[in-house]
Amino acid sequence: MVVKIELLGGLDMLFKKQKELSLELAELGEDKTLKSLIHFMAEKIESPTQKELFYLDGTVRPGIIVLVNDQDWELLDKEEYVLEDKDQVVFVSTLHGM
Amino acid sequence: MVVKIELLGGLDMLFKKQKELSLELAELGEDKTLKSLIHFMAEKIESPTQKELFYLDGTVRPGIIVLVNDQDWELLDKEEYVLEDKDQVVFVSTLHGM
Amino acid sequence: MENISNYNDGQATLTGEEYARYGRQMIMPEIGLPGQLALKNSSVLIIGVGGLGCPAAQYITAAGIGTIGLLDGDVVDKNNLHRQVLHSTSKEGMSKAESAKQYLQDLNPNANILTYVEYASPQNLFEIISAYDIVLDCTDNQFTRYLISDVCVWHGKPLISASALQFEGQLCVYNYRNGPCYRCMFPNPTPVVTSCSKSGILGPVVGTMGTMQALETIKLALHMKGINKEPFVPFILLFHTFRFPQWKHIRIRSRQQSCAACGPHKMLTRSFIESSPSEYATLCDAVPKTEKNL
Amino acid sequence: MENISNYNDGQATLTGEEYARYGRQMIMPEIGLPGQLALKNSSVLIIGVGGLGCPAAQYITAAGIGTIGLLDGDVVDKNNLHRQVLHSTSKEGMSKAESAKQYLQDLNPNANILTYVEYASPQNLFEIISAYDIVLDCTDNQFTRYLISDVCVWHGKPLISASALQFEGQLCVYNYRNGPCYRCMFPNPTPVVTSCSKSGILGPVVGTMGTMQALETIKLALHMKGINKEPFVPFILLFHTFRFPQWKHIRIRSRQQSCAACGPHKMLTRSFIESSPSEYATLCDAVPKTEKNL
Ligand SMILES: [Zn+2]
Ligand SMILES: [Zn+2]
Repeated sequence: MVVKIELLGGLDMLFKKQKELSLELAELGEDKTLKSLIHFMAEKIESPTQKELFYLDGTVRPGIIVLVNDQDWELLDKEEYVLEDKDQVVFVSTLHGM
Repeated sequence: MVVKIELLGGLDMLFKKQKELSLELAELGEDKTLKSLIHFMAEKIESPTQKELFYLDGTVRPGIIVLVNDQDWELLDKEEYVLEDKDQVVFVSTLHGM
Repeated sequence: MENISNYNDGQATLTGEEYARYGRQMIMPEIGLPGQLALKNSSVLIIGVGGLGCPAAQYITAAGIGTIGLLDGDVVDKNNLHRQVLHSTSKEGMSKAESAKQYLQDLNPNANILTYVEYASPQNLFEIISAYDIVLDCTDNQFTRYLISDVCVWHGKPLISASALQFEGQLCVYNYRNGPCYRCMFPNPTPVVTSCSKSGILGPVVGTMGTMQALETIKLALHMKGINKEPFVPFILLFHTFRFPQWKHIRIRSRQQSCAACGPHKMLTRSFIESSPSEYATLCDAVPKTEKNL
Repeated sequence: MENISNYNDGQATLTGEEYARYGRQMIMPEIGLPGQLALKNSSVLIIGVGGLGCPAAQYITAAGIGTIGLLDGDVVDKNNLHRQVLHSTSKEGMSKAESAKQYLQDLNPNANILTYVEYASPQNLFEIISAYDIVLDCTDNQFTRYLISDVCVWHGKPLISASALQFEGQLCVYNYRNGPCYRCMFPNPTPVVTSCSKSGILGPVVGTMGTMQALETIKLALHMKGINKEPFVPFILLFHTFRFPQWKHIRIRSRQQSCAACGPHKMLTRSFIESSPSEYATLCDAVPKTEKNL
């Protein structure tokens, strides 16, 4: 039961430049929802100021969209979506330009 | 047991402008190889001159490459690859330009 | 600011020169004469004539879009030419909108090209956008992106938005049919990210995104005039130079009931946007210090 | 034909003007000063200055590639300007290579630009290609595609090849490291397809493919000079305007033992290609009647 996670829009900077991660679903504990995954990811970020760039008020910060298997999570159950084996999750931050 | 087939590089013109087809694997009979699929596809083309643009000497004509699940069939077993449920097969003709 | 002519009032024919010039695209049954006339009778506003706006303007003009507006208050700077490839070293200091018009008018003398040498603002944008069929967001900052989207929603105009940073690009069609507006996707402004501000950009990355904006513009012009009848499916394109696969094509949410701009309880009215600058700015992050276009 | 200068003999510094001009791409750690010097010390030959070659040349020149060769025997024709956006109406009848050089030299005066006002042939291509690090195939016919690939194999030069037709595009890097050559992918010429010959092309489709060629050129120049150390994985990019997803990024075969051009039993020697025109032509389909570049 493995989930693949990809970071786009500069979010890899918050995760030690890791662009892709593999996660054993068991690591999330009982709760296998996206909400739980987001919390798990946030815990990986040590610096509180950096954490705020990913995690705010119990979910991803504004400007980040979450994709599951090439679909916007709004088309699924958002935070309540329950992850399945081989799901591909992408966190992408909106780019404004330079 | 369904296989999705996509036609690129103008090959849809040979299949009544169908760009995508779904195929029940059972339709191929006993032999579920790519070779069998190519033969099955060729049989759909009525005009012999059109058929030659897809099928020559028992396989796809030169200039067509075959992709299975976003991989060149040369990385698999080419004609001998045995199709599985939910495989995505793309036939693509090389473009030279206009 | 110029007044838009009535060029796009529904011309039913092409000249002989136009038949020859557009022959290689008209020969395709998906375009044909009806498609070419649809392009000729369409008007497109390009906001920002920088790294995205340069290729977008080139291909839109070349394809025969009848009326093209170029809005940019900035001037040509050779330190931006690594990505703003329609300008040139000898035009240093010239208005980018005027520099682009010079180039584009020689690329296609048939195009009716209007320039607006100013930055997009709550005061000028409602009037300018009202005259166009399609708007392209080729800018580079969050405030302007919210503003353009909100004004497009107010006028019911579709918006083709792209952005690029470092080795990445994004493209989305907003506010068309059942599709979302920018605030449906991003209801709240992003907190200021200080860590990776001096980020840089590679020219062909922003060039690819701008060229793809031109492609989506042609598709949209054909769709709006009924030439292409396929249902519109909201999507976002994501690009990264160094990833495999380089491109992701993602189905996204449709219009959101909860949206402050386009939902049934829309609160972002024209009068609010035009006359409450500081309140409106808090809904779009901070007012940008320099509104330099990408 | 001009002689290539020794511009790309390994310059170790940038001028102040170059630091400013390329600052927005040098700021990225993946490029930096070593990357910019790698670009400056690279030479790129663009074969065909049409729909693919125009944007490829724009972005390659703008990015600071030191030496750029433009090979095209054709002249500017306004009926091609819907996709050949670097030329212009007033340059009708001028050599496309010269028209492009005029434009590019003003875009970036630092570039060393050489023109070859001729078509690629078995007689001229060995000498021309020998002087360059990277070759771009921006042509439009099967014979020339095989010829360019075969000569690149002979000289050991990587080839970035793109093509576009109607609403579709393809891009592939050939003959680099473990990757295939064009004949590894397509061992035999395609029988002549008469059914869809008058096919047309949409400008931004070929524009996107040409811009992506420029991007792959920059990636390859960085990789060849050791700036990017990731392993090279052979791929082909496929694009279709109206499909979902629009892009496919496909892993392809590596160099083939059975290949007549690059395999261990290679039979396509320089002397055979140069001196057996009719025998060689049968290995590349028919000799093209008009060698007009896309
Ligand atoms: Zn909305
Ligand atoms: Zn080979």
